Amino acid sequence: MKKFLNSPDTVIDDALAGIAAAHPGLAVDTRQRIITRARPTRPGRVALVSGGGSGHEPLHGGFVGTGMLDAACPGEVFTSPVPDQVLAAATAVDSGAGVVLVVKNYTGDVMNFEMAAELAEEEGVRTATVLVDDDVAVRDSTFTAGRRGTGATLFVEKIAGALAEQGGDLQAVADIGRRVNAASRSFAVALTACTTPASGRPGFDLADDEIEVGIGIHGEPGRSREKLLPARDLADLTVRTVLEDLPLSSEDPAIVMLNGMGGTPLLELYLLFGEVAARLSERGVTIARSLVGNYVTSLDMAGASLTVCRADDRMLELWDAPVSTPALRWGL
Amino acid sequence: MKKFLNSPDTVIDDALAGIAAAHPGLAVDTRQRIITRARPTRPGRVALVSGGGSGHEPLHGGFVGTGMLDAACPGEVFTSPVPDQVLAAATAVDSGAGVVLVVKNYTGDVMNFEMAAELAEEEGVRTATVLVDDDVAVRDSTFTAGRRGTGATLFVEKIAGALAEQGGDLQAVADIGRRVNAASRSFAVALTACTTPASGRPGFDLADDEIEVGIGIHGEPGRSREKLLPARDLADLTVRTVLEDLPLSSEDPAIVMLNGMGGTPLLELYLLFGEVAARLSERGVTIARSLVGNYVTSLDMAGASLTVCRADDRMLELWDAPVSTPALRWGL
Amino acid sequence: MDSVTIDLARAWMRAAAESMDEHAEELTRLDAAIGDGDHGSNMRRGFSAVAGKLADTDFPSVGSVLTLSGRTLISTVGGASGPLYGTVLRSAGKRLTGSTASPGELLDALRDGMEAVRGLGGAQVRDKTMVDALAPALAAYSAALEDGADLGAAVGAAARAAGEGAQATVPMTARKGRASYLGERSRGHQDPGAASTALLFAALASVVGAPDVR
Amino acid sequence: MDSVTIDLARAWMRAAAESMDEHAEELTRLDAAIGDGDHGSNMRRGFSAVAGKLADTDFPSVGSVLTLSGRTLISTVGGASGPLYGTVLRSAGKRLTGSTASPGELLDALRDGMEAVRGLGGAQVRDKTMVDALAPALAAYSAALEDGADLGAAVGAAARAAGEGAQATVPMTARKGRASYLGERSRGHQDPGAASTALLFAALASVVGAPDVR
Ligand SMILES: Nc1ncnc2c1ncn2[C@@H]1O[C@H](COP(=O)(O)OP(=O)(O)O)[C@@H](O)[C@H]1O
Ligand SMILES: Nc1ncnc2c1ncn2[C@@H]1O[C@H](COP(=O)(O)OP(=O)(O)O)[C@@H](O)[C@H]1O
Ligand SMILES: [Mg+2]
Ligand SMILES: [Mg+2]
Ligand SMILES: [Mg+2]
Ligand SMILES: [Mg+2]
Repeated sequence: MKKFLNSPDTVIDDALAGIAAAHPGLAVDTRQRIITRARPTRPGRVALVSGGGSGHEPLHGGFVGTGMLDAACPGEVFTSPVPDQVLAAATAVDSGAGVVLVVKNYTGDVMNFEMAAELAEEEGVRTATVLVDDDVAVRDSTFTAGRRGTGATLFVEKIAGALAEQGGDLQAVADIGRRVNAASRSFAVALTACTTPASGRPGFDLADDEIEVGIGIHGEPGRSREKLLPARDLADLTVRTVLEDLPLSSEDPAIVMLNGMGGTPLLELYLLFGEVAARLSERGVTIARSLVGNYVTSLDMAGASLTVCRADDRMLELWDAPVSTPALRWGL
Repeated sequence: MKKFLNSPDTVIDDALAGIAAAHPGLAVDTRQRIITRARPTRPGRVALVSGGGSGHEPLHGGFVGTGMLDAACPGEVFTSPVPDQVLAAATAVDSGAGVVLVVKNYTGDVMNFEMAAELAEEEGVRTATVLVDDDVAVRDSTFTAGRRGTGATLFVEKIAGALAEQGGDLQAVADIGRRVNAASRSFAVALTACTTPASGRPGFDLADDEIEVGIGIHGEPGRSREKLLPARDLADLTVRTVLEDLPLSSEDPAIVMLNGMGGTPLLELYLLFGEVAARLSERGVTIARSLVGNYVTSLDMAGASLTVCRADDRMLELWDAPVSTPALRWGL
Repeated sequence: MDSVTIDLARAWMRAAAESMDEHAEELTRLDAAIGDGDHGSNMRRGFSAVAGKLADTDFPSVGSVLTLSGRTLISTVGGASGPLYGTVLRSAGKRLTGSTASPGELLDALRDGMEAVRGLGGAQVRDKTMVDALAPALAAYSAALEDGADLGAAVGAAARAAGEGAQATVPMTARKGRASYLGERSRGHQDPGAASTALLFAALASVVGAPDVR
Repeated sequence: MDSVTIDLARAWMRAAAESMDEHAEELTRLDAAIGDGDHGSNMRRGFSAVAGKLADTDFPSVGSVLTLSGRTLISTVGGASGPLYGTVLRSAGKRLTGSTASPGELLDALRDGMEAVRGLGGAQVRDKTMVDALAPALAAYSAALEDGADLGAAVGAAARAAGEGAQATVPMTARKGRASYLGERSRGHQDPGAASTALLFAALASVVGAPDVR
């Protein structure tokens, strides 16, 4: 394993020190491991808190700032934060109007955030939870832990964050978040496995002409192993899989993200996005807004995920609202 | 080689299609291979053009937009653009006030941009060239082609672009660009080699505990091969090497970029930046502004470069000026 | 030894911490195959925090050792295993308010723990989770007690059954937790949480001096 | 054959295009070792564009074939080799205004080309660049003519010398171009541009029917 690292045990502490040094607009509490905006929540404004395992940077810490999250609580690599951390984040940013918890649908995240929410209520902090489960690679059934939360998390955080900034109340902010999640689907492919600092070796072995299709963001193998395909065929597979689950008419404005898994250079992402855009347009989908880059990553994995949201005008308007965070910034 | 690719021969065309689809604020001429702002240059404003081999994304196309570049001309992977392309870019964006060409100091780039400048002058387009040569790994002597242009290119493009936006004339914009270059130094380390689409295999082989120190941005081997070190020691080595060449007092405000080479995830960059910031502060350097991320990359290489600019108040002011490009955006 | 003392409970948690530390890489490797490769470091981090807490706390009851251990796991582990193991120990601890506990009281306490985990995580037997080590362990323990075994023998039987239960998860298809995402591809791998549950019972067996435990 | 015709110049460029295509991977491999791994695709792209242009152009002179080829390389290659090779051919072409050129005229033309490259790139002999194939090639050509050789024999000698010159770059330390960044580490590798220059002369030798060229 070759990484910029001091020791696998100190990855999160060391990275938090770097985030603190890099972003004066953020306040980083390295002891409690929470990242908040430097300025306190305006009284009466609903706050947005998210978090999860680390290794998905810029998610979530990179999305703390005006128009998006109020706080992020990063767990160990691929390990959801503990309830104490989530509680500390929620109490730190609650202005009395309540806190929306954006939780990706994983057994661990769900349980830890639930425990935190109970503790928060005990301390008089009202919470509402938005569960993100957009990954169509997983069938939502009694045979699984339900669909995984992946790329749509960014959409939920951006759009719900904008409504919170505009003064939406707890219910409204949670509602729009849930609507965005319900309207979003993702699908991902990996060209390589990722290596966690703790294990020191790739999670799976792929031959030089093999890819994993239907992967999540935690380095686990995907739904199936396939032969490497040209970008245009991978785009076709990905677009087809997402649209099977999320029918779109040409009137629906789509918000589309082509996301890199951390080890894929932007040149390749642009190339793949060109193919994705062409496949979407062939299928009559109108790309209203798009993002191309490394936003919801899986350590050093080479790969990409496609997330599509069947937006409506309200969502678009909130998408376009000003945002100023380390990783997403416009209109400000 | 596993990449998102249709064919090595169409990488640039395919990627340009993706850039066009992703950024409605840019105009992409896929035939001439130039990327310009969608809106024409305001009459009387100096224009900024840069370009170079592809494979360094978001450099340069990602820096086209208000407050930074007017046009970028991407060559083939690691191959400087041809004079015709540079000429097309310069004539497309010249409003009569002249064009500043930002050129990274490589034999090929210098020759192709020089030829383009001659052709432009023949067509009545005034040009001034800013040559970027910030890489301290290369000694500037009769035994080399001179120091390479790397990370400082971003600093030059940002700061000179801000002055052009504010109405600086050709001479003034070129001058500030040259001053920024003269005040900037970079040094880089690689954990892995990169793979060009054309060659299909890594440029060099490194054992699992080896790194290349003093590398450039074209996948070439570096100044020496060393054993992998903990992040804090790598930070120390890098900071020391840069400051040996660029003495800084604590009064000098430093603009600092810790840049990923394309295959390094943000988590590791933050971690390394924490160490870099600590080492700088030990040596009495004040970080006035910082950037952490993948900005001047080398395809899929895992590695990082440190660029430090000994700024002055004017440079800081121009650094802070609004910028709105795909890869760098603030204040707008 | 015929009853569980406060010291024994403490020794159990310490032995568990040593065992998790020793087997961390193995657990991580199991988790990397069908999960996300963090189970070993999760268990090591959590139980080493538990061991730290045990050193500087006075405990009024057997249960308080388990409750504090569970709370510590919850605040230091994260992931699925933090709340789940934390809940097992917290729930088990509640019932054991005395300074000693009989073998039967320990059984009832652990049954509470298992019920709480099933309530929290919703896993059934054969879903390929820690429940597949926990359930056979408690069944064997209970059967041994009915057969007149003492604490050591009963715990020994539980530990053996937990190990066998963990082994038996290999051919199962996961239906809970991360491994469920893999569907059929989860077969052929041992569930990491079942493996760590087996370690937990082996640690108990070692401190009660149970005969022939691995 | 005792003079260079327009057709021969055309055939030379075509043969060069074929050879660059055939040896592209080899050139790229050489460049990957001490440069940036694009020399093969640069040469292939440039000369295949040249071949395309040759097909649908009428040429008034031997020189115009070379001049257009040079211009085409400049507009399609990029990198260091585009301007450098483009300049060699453009400068060489200028002097050859007739519909044929004598062996001596070709020598003078190529010398102009070499001088232009040295002016543009500033490389000296032994700087480990294409000049280290070009210079010995022209020296051998000139010596052969002085010894009374005909075009075929002179070009054959030039091609052999270019190949040897390229080989001789292996132990050199680069002082120009990208390889200079490596300093001492550039030793032990053949310069890619010298290698492609050897191919260019081999292509000329093959079309003039020079004896025993590799
Ligand atoms: N719903 C559940 N019920 C019971 N046990 C579960 C459940 N989900 C997961 N587990 C257990 O947790 C283990 C994984 O723990 P760990 O790797 O630490 O957490 P995570 O899956 O969050 O990374 C699994 O091997 C399984 O035994
Ligand atoms: N200053 C120079 N003078 C002469 N030849 C040079 C010079 N710089 C580079 N070259 C030649 O160019 C070759 C590299 O060409 P190529 O790889 O196509 O361009 P780049 O170096 O821009 O990637 C070198 O092998 C060398 O022979
Ligand atoms: Mg986990
Ligand atoms: Mg090149
Ligand atoms: Mg796990
Ligand atoms: Mg090259």
